[in-house]
Order: sequence, then structure tokens, then C-alpha cells
Amino acid sequence: MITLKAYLFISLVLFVTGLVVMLSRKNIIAILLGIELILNAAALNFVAYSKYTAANLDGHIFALFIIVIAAAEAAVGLAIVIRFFQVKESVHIDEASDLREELTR
Amino acid sequence: MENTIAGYFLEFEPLQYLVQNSSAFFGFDTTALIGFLIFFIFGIVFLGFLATVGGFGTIAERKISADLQARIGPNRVGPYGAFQLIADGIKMLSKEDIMPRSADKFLYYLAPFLSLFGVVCTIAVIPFSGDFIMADLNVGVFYALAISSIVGVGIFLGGYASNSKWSLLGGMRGAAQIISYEIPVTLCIMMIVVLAGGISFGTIIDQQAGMPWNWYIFHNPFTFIGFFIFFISNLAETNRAPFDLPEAESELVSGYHTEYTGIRFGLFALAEYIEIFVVNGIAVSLFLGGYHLPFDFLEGTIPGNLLQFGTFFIKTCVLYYVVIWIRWTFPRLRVDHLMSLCWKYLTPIAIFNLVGVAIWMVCFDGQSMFDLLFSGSSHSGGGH
Amino acid sequence: MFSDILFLSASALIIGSCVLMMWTKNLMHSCIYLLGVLIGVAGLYLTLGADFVAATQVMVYVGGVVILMLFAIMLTGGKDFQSKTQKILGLLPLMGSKYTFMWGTATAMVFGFCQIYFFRHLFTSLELNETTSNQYAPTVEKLGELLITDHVVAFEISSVLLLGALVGAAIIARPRKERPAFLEPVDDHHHDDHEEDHH
Amino acid sequence: MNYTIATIAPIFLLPFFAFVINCVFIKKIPKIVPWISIAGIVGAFFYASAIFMDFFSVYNTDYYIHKVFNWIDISHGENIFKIDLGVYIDNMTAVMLLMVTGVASLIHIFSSWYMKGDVRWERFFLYLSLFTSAMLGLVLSDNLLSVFMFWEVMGFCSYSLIGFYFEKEEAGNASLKAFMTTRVGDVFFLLGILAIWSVVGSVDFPSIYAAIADGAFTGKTVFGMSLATFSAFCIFCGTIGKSAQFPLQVWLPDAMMGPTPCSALIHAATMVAAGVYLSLRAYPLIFVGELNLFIAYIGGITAFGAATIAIIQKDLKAVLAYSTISQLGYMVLGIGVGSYNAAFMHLITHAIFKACLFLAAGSVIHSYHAKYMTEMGGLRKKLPYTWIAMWCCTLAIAGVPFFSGFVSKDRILGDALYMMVYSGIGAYSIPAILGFIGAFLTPFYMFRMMFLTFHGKNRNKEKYDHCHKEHLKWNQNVPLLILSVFTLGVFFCGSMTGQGIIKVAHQKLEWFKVLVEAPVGDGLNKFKSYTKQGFSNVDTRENTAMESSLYDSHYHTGFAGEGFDHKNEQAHHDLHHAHVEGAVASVVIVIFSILLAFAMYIFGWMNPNFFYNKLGFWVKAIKNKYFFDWFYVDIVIKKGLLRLNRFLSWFDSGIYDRYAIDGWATINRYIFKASHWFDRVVVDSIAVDGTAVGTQIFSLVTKSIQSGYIQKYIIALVGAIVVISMFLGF
Repeated sequence: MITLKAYLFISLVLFVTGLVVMLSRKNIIAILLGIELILNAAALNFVAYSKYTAANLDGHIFALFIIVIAAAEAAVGLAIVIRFFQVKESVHIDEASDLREELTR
Repeated sequence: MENTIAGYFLEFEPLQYLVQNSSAFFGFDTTALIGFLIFFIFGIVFLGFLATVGGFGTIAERKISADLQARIGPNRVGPYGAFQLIADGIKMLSKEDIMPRSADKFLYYLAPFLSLFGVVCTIAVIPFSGDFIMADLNVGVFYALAISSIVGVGIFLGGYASNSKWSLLGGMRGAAQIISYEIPVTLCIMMIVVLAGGISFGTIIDQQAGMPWNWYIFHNPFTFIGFFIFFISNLAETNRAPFDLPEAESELVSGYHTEYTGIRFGLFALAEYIEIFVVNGIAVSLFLGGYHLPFDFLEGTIPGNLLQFGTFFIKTCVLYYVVIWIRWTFPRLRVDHLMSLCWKYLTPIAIFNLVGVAIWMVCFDGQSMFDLLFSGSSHSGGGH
Repeated sequence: MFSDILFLSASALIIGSCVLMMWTKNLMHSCIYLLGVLIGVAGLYLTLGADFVAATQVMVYVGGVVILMLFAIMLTGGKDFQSKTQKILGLLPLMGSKYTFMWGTATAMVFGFCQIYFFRHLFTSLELNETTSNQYAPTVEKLGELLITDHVVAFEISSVLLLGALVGAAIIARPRKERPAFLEPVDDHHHDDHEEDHH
Repeated sequence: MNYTIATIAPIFLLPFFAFVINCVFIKKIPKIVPWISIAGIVGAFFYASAIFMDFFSVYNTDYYIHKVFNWIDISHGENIFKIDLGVYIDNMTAVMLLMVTGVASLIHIFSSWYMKGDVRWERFFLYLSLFTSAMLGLVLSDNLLSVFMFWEVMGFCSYSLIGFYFEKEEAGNASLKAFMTTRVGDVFFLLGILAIWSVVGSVDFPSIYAAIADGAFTGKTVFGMSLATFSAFCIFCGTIGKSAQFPLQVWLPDAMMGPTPCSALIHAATMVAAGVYLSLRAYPLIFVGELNLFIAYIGGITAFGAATIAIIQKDLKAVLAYSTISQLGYMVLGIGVGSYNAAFMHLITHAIFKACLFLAAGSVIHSYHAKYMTEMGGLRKKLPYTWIAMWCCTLAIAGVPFFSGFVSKDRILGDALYMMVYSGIGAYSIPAILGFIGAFLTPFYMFRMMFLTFHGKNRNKEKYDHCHKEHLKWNQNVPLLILSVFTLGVFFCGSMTGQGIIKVAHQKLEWFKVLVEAPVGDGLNKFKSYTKQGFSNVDTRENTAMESSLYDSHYHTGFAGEGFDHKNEQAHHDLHHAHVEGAVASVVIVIFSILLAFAMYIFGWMNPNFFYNKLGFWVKAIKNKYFFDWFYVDIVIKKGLLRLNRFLSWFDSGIYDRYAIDGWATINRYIFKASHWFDRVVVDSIAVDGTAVGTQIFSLVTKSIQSGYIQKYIIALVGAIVVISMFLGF
């Protein structure tokens, strides 16, 4: 039978994949993709725990709100990316460092 | 399992016998396995049926357009050209499969299948008759809405992967259009959900049983307006004229499937024609009483199911005819007009309808106009 | 049995798509693999009996987020880049190489090991009711009730959040030639005009 | 009748809404402003009529409505601080509401004729609406605090309306004088409220009555006098200020600078009557505080003194102003001698006939374009309707039998006579005698006014010819005629004298005496068991069945001093005697007074100037209004207050500024020098700069962490998660 640990394993795979995508890519949109993966991992955990440990549907509610927030985050994030692209003509993540002090070293 | 077609067929004796024997043989309960098999078989059958429907859609398009333009149309293959679809299918399969050199191979191959996948998956929840429904999910309407949005991804990818400017423009237009017009569609469906008190197709259709004045389109003025908004938005979602901007022949050659040939083009075309059938089926289920016959004639028996299937099919085909009729009657819209129609007219009206229906539910306790006019009717539309 | 098949296929889809997502160099492909992941997660929700959440997942992600992502990738070129400052993240791999995969696997192993090792007490102390896991019940009505009773504040706030995101995204992404008005230096001439209008 | 907020509140709110709407429209659509005001007050009149009809149909002294809502509640545990606002309507309030709304409606209607085309005439209606709403709010109020608030709003409206023609310097001065003079009384009034609060813990009337009935005031003293006396005195000082009693009567004659309708409404019918109304509300307190004699003296002196001044006035409105002061003095005298009912009846009757008189005077002044009686004469041919109305009111105020003024005033005089002769308290004789002399003077100056204005020969031919003949007009003289109808005594009393020389059989004609009962003795005890009701509740106080003996048992509610055991046969008998004698005496006095007036001004048997010249000093005193203005301005303010101010100013600049403040400044300067050095050397160079340098060094170390590379932050985040999970896991 499928146990809770199986879901947690899948969730861990999702999380780590998201982490790797976020860390290794230099495109801002790719980082947003990674964030989506991490959010999915969290939502999956919620639903799985809701089924296996609790008798209520609060985990489902949390998953729904995570989806809502992910949608809002994606919309605003991508809008920012497109604006960023209009200004900088690039979506390289290291370009987004205007507020940093210029390092002389 | 209970609300699915597998559950219906598992009640037959031979299959139960098979289940018992195989369980004894394998050593575990094989009910699910047999159900899965039944699903599989029915999936294949349905795919064939849908391909036929889509094929006949192309024939119908050509014959009806010919009729409207006082021509004859295809008339060589079979009686009245009825087998033209077979000839077309053979032609498409035997054509050379061309791919542009600079195209993105993976996406280019994937796009038509995604498009068809979104359409075919929707069929699972369409109720053809009282017992003939693949799966009466308790989130049926929602599921149909969700899974049909994959079509938009397919169209967009098709446009992008071809690496051609016509395709790209068509794909972008298609995706934008589908995303936008999903909003009025969803709001209209919300209206029906508010009336019926559930989002399963079974619940919604059972509320409309009986005479035509129990249909939700005649329930109150808001649903009457809502049906037309739903219908118009569906035209746009399926990229049909006058909203066929993604494949506008005069501007974009052929839109997102410009570069496709052979069976890949065929899959796109098939997806479009099946989608028209599917959304019309949803419209029939939500607004026009679905499969229900007056007086629940012969309900529950196999002849009754066939009659119900016929009812559903005829209603859907009437709407199909209207869709084709519109295509050959109205001119195409401009892109900005298309968007302003959606955001400035259909969406506000749909929101107004939704609020209106909610107020109607509160004020008249869910009774329809006919219940109010001829009080004492046995059917009240309230799902509370 | 049925849900086992579904679980296995969905897990295979997820893991495969995850690996490919890390592996591929093309962002567009990566986004399509993300689509596979999301559909797989929806399948997992189905095995968990969360039909409404699964439908919402497909609706929101596939119908909205992924298409948005595809649009954005297309509008911004869809290339991935190399790190400009090798010195800062010199140890991290470049995209699309074998190193990516290796690094991903290594990170996954380290991180997973950490998590599993440190939380093992929690696993053993949990009271799991895995015996009732095959009882499916419709969740839509209950979810609806919960949303307008216990979680109504969060529900309303999320509606405000979505409205804000909608307006904000529309305003942020709007193409502008000039700098925004509030960034303009204060112009004395403007003041004079204003006063003249008053008189 | 079920009383809810919707049946009571419109009485106050309709004029108030009229005011608010007018505030909006006054600049844009000034034409509709008067009509909105009139609509507001007429609407309030209908609501008030409904309430009055309900009370009249119930016909029970015990019937009242008290509904409250919580305004402030900052109670915390044992410490209770709670203020309720509410509505208290008993029979007196119902009558008062009907009178105020009715008179105000007619005055509004009259104003639409009188003020038309005047400068700022829309603003006049604005003030009028605000004033009316405040007056109605005061009448409806159930507690002294809201009474005080509305009282002040009325004071403001009075101030604005007196100074309505602020281009004239006298008008501005008069408004300031009115405002400042009444303020003296208001301060005492506020003190009185606080004193009552300190005992009762609440300021609504039923609670105060209940507390008095429980004897809460006994034994408490303040400043060496009884607390009841003190608080009653303070409340009564409010009355002195507002009702222009001696010694604060100086503002009312000057208040005639305002437009005549406002004089009719504010300075004759309602605002000045509000002072008497307050004293009536506080009557149990006055009774407990044994302030009756003092009040009787104040009333008697005012009634007599104002009447004497009125005799020689040339200005038409001034005569009416002094007669108003005089009549208010009668009301206060009535309170002093314990005739509660009669005082209130005089308030109502006086409001009606004095409003009518003022309106008639306004009609004359506006038609004739003159305000001095020396220029008038023979106007009855030009202004016939005004003439009729004014005669009715004159007969009423003069105390001619069958008119309302006779009924009410005579009962006050009868009670005064009783207190003088039969009660055995000799001190009451002076107010009583002053009251009777005033009753002699009143017909004389009123008839003089009428003769000079309407009869005899005209004394200014040019203006006389210029004056048009009067026609019946709905907003000019119809209100006057309506008001003059109600000067008939039959509306108020079945018998035409105080205690019934001529009795009418029908019981309900005695309604006024029966319904308004003084809250002393048994009438006070009923408040012991009262309950407040919220506005949402239905009125639950059911009335006990009206007993057939009600007429007899309450017949003598106007009896002087309920405390004097009115069940005593002897006292009852004496009272009858006193009233009969008083009635006979006052009729005789009135006849002589009228004859004197006829002799002087119609037949010319006696020359007024003869007397004028003979009584040298007395006339000089009267001419200078008994030197009150001179006393207040020259003695109190110029010699007293100004000198005090000058001394204080000298003290402030010479002593306080020079030594205290400048000295302190010098000390500070040295301290500042020291601290400046400390600041520069220690704080700046060591602490501040040192911190800055330290921060700089620290930031050089730490800023390399903030690299601006997002992924580096993510790595740090993941590392943190791992560390935290390590802590969580172990």
C-alpha cells in the first residue's frame, strides 16, 4: 500500500528539484519555475498529512490557498520580469543588482 | 467507482463472474483491475466515436457551407459524400510529414497531442445518457473547465514551436483568447452551479428533468442571457468564426498550424471539431436539459438510455449546426474588438448575471419563472 | 489497486519530469516538463482523495500559470545564461551541463538525508491512520462550508490579494516609453502653470 | 401607541435635517431654503400633535415615556461611569412640544413674509431651524446634561439672531451682551449639574426624582449650606440667565435688535420659557432645598420692575420686551409660591399671546416702516387684521376675564395671596404685593401701547399715506389670527378664574390642571420604582384605570406648597378663599387700570406728561432701567474687572516676568553653556563619532555578505533551514 512516506518522498523530490533549479539557473523565469515546484511540494505535503493524520480538510484548504498565492505570485512576478526586460533588455538574475554598492574589489 | 461507467457494467453477471474467478486466481480483489480494463476499452471506443464525430464535423461544415452558398459540396464518396471523411483521413495519413528545419522538434511533436489530449479528457464527464457517462465526478463541471484549458497550451506550443511568424502570432492570439474567454464561461457556469447547488453534471441535469420549461435556460431572465454569453464565449474558446483570429486565413495564412502537414494537421483539426462537439454538449447539459426526455420516458432501461443518448445527440447537433451557420454568416472581429468584447461586455454582464441569479435564489427561493407564473408546479429548481 | 496504479504512474511522471527539468538546457522545454510535474501532482491529489484540489491545480496551473510562463519565456527570449561572476558562485555549475545533474543529485541526497535524519522522531511519533486511506468521500461541499465558515477571513483576504495581483501585474507590465511621473524632477514651470490655472 | 425611535426622533430630527440640508443648499439654491425649513417644522408639528393626542386620550397624570440609549460607558469593574441619553415625555412635555412646534410653525410661516428680500434672509431660516431643533431637543431630553447642551446651542442661535444685522454696531453689542450675560447663569447651571451628579450619580430627571424621594439629599452640605439648596440655587441661576430674571434681565431689551420673528420665537415664546421649564423640571429639588421664598422674591421683583419700565417706553418692541420680562417674572413667582401648574400654564398661554403680539408688532413695523410709537397712531384703519389679533392678545396679557392670561396669571396671584395671608409666612407678603402692583401696571402699559399705535390721530402723515391697506394674506396675518384664537381661556381651563368662579361641567375642559401635576409628595414617589426602557422596546408602562375621583383628588395640584398637607380641611378652605379673593381683587385692579389708560390716552382727562414730570427721581430711575446697565458696565466692569485686570497685568509683567521667568532664563543660560561644552567634547567627539567609526568598520566586514546575488541568499537560506531543522530534530 501507499504510505505517507511515499508522498513525502515525492514531495522531497519536488522540493529539491525546485531548489536546484533556483540555484543553478541564471534566468529569472527559471527561478520562478523553481518556486512553483517548491510551492507544489508544500501543498502536496499538506494534503498528504491531512489525509493520513488528521480527520479534517484543513490541509486541502491550505493547498487551495497555496495555489491561489502561487497564481498571484506568478502573475506579479512575471509582470516584474517583463518590466525588467523592458528596462535592462535582459533577464539575467545578476543584472538585478542596481541597489548594491559597487564593489571595487 | 459507483458513479462511473465501469460501475454500471460491473453489475452485469458475466463480468461479476470474471471478477470472482480472477480474484480467486490472482489472490487479490481484482474489481479495480477489471474496472480499469473496462475504462480502457471504453476509452478506445470513445476515441473512435469521437474521431467519427469530428470527421463528420468536417463533412457537415463543408456540406452546410455549400448549402448556405447555394453549392452542392462533396458528393463523390458515398451517398451525399458521407464517406468523404474516410478519404480525407487516408489522405492525411499518407501525406509527407514535413517539419521546418529551425523548429523545436520536441514541442513541435508534442503540440497536436496536447491539444487533442485536452479535448478528449473532457469527454469523461459529459453525460450522454442516464447511465452512459464515463465518470460522474462530483467535481465534473470544474474538471471539464480545468482539463479543457490544456488545449490552449497545445495551441500556443504549436505556434511557438513552428518558428514561423504566422504561427507565432496565431499561437499567441489563441492562448490570449482562450485565457480571456475562460472568464465569462466560468462565470456562466458558476451561475448554473449556484442554481443547482452542486458541480457534478448528474446533479445539474437531474434538476432540469421533465418538460422543457424546467431547463435552466428558461429558469429566469439571467440564465436566459447567460446561455447566450456562454455560447458566444464558447465560440471564442474553440477559435470558431467570428472569433477565429488564431487561424485567420486572410492574415495569418493558417495561424498556429500553418507549418503542420499530414496527420499532425489532422490532429489539430480533429481537436477543434471535437471540441466544438464537447462544448456544445456541456452547453446542452447545463442549459438545455441534457439527455432528459419528458416524463422520464423508459428511464433506467437500455432502450431508454438509447433514447436519452439520441436526445442529447440531437440537441448537441442543433447547436453544432448553429455554430457552423454563424461561421459562414458573420465576418471576423479585429483583435482589440475581440478583447474589448470579452473584458468590457461579456465579463461584466456575466458578473451581473451571477449576482442576479444569487438574488433570485434568495428572493424567490429558487423557483423558476414558470413556477412563479403557474404556481403549484411539482418541480422547483432550488438545489438547497 | 486503482489508486496504486495512479500513484505509480503519477510518481513516475513527476520524477521523470523533475529530472528532465533539471537536465534540459531549453527553458521552454523546462516549462513543459513543469507542466508534466503539475499534472502529476494533480494525479497524486486524486490518489489522496482531494478531487477539488486536483481540479483546482489543473485549472490554475495548467490553464493560467504555465501559459503565463510560456508567454514570458517567449517574450524574453527563453535563453539561459552563464554566471557572470564566477568568483561568487564559482562552485555552482553552468546550465545544461552534466554538472547540473550531478549537483542536483548531490544536493538532493544531502538535503534529503538531513531532513529524513533530523525529522525521524517526528515520523515515528506520528499517529497515522493508513487503514482508512481507501475511503473516498466527496470533499467539495465540505470545502465550501469550511471556506465560508472557518476560513472566511482568509478567503476574503485572498480575493483582495488576487485583485491586487491583477491590478498590480497589469500596471507593472504596461509598456512605458517615459519615466513614471513620480520620478520626474520637480519642475518650477509646472508650478506656474498650475497657479495660472487657478487664477 | 407604541413609541419607537421613529415616532419620537422626527420631532427633533426634522428641523435638524432641514438645517443640514439648508447648509448644503444655501449657496446653490437659496430660494428653497425657507420652504425646507417650513416643511421641517410643520412635519415636526404633526408628530408632536400625534404624541399630544395620545397623551390626551390616555389622560392620566402617571403616564410617561422614558426611553434611553447608552451614550458613554467607560465603566470598569466597580467604577461605574455611564451616561445615558434619552427621551422623557410626560404630560408637561407633550403640551410643551405641541406649543413649541405650533408656535414655531406659525412663526416660520410669518417669517417667509417678514424676511422676504431682506439681506441674508436664507441664513435667517438656517438659524431658525437650528434653534427650533435645539429647543425641541431640550424639551425631549431626559437629563440635565443634554438639556445643557441644547441650552447652549440655543444660546448660540440667540446670539447669531440678535446680531443678525451685524452691520449695525448696536446689534453686535447686543448679541455679545446677551451671550455674555446668560453665560453667567450657565456657569452656575453647570455647577448645579455637577452637584446633582455628585449625589445621584446620574442626571436624568426620573433618577433625580427617585433620589429625592429616597431622601438622598438629606444631610449633605456644601459651603455650609444644604447641598439641595446649593444645587437648586445653581439650577435656578440658569433660569435667571436664560429667562432674564432680576438681576440678569439686562440682555433681553437689547435683544430686540434682532429681526422681529426671531424675537417672537426666541425671546418671547420658547427660549426664555425654556428657563422656566428648567425650573419646573427641577421643582422637587427647589422644594427640597427650600428655595421657594428666594425664587418668589426674584419673580416678584422682576414682575414689578419690568412692568414699571415698560410704562414709559416709546419703542413698540421695547414695551413687549419689558412685558415679557414681567410675565416671566410672574411665572417665576408662581414657582416660588408653589403653584407649579399655574406657572406652567402661564408659560404656555404667555408663549402663545406674546408670540402673537410680537408677530403683530412685526407686521406693524414692516408695513409702516417705523418702530417708535410716537410716529404711529390710528393704524387700525390701515391694518385691521393685525389690530384684531393684537387686541385679543392685549386682553389676554392684561388679565381680562375669559382670556387665557387671566386664567393663568390669576391662579398665580391667588396662590401668592394665599401664601401671604393664610400660610402664616409673612415674608411672602412682599412678592405678593409686588405681583399685584405688576398686575395693575400690565393692563395700563399694554392699553397705552394699543392706544398709541392703533387709536387716536396719526402723528406722521407721510408714512401713514405711504402705508398700504392690509389684506388677508396666508403668511402675514393668518398666523396672527390663528394664534389669537388660542388666547381664549376656554382652551386651557373650564373655569374662568383661578379656582372656578364660573365652572364648566365638562371634565376634560379642566385637562390642563388635571394632567400637569407637580412632582412632589405622592407624585414623586412613583419614580421610586421606574425602569428605563431602551428605544427598541415597546412602551410597557400601562396606565392604571382612570379613576372617577381624579378630578377631585387632583383639583388642587396648583396648591401653594404641597408640603403644607393639602389634605387638611382648613388649608383647603383657606385656599378657596384666597383664590376667590384674589380673583375679585385682580378683576377690580384690571378695571381700574384700564380706566386709567382710557382716561389718559383716549379721553385725555389726565395728561401723562404731568405725572412724568412729577415723579422726578422715579422716572429717572425707570428711564435708566434702574441703573442696571450703568451698574454693570461702569461699576462692575470698568471699576472692578478692568482694574483687577490691570493689576493682574502689572503683576504678570512686573513681578512674574521680570523675576521668575527672566531669572530662570539666566540660570538656564549657564546650564546651557556647561552642557554645550559637554555635548561638544564628550558626546560628539567620543560617543557619536566613535559609534560612527565603529559602525563603519563593522559594515566593511558585513557588507560583503550582502552581495546582491539572489542565489547566494538562497544558499544561505537553505543552510539556515538545515541548521534549524537540526535544532528541531534533536
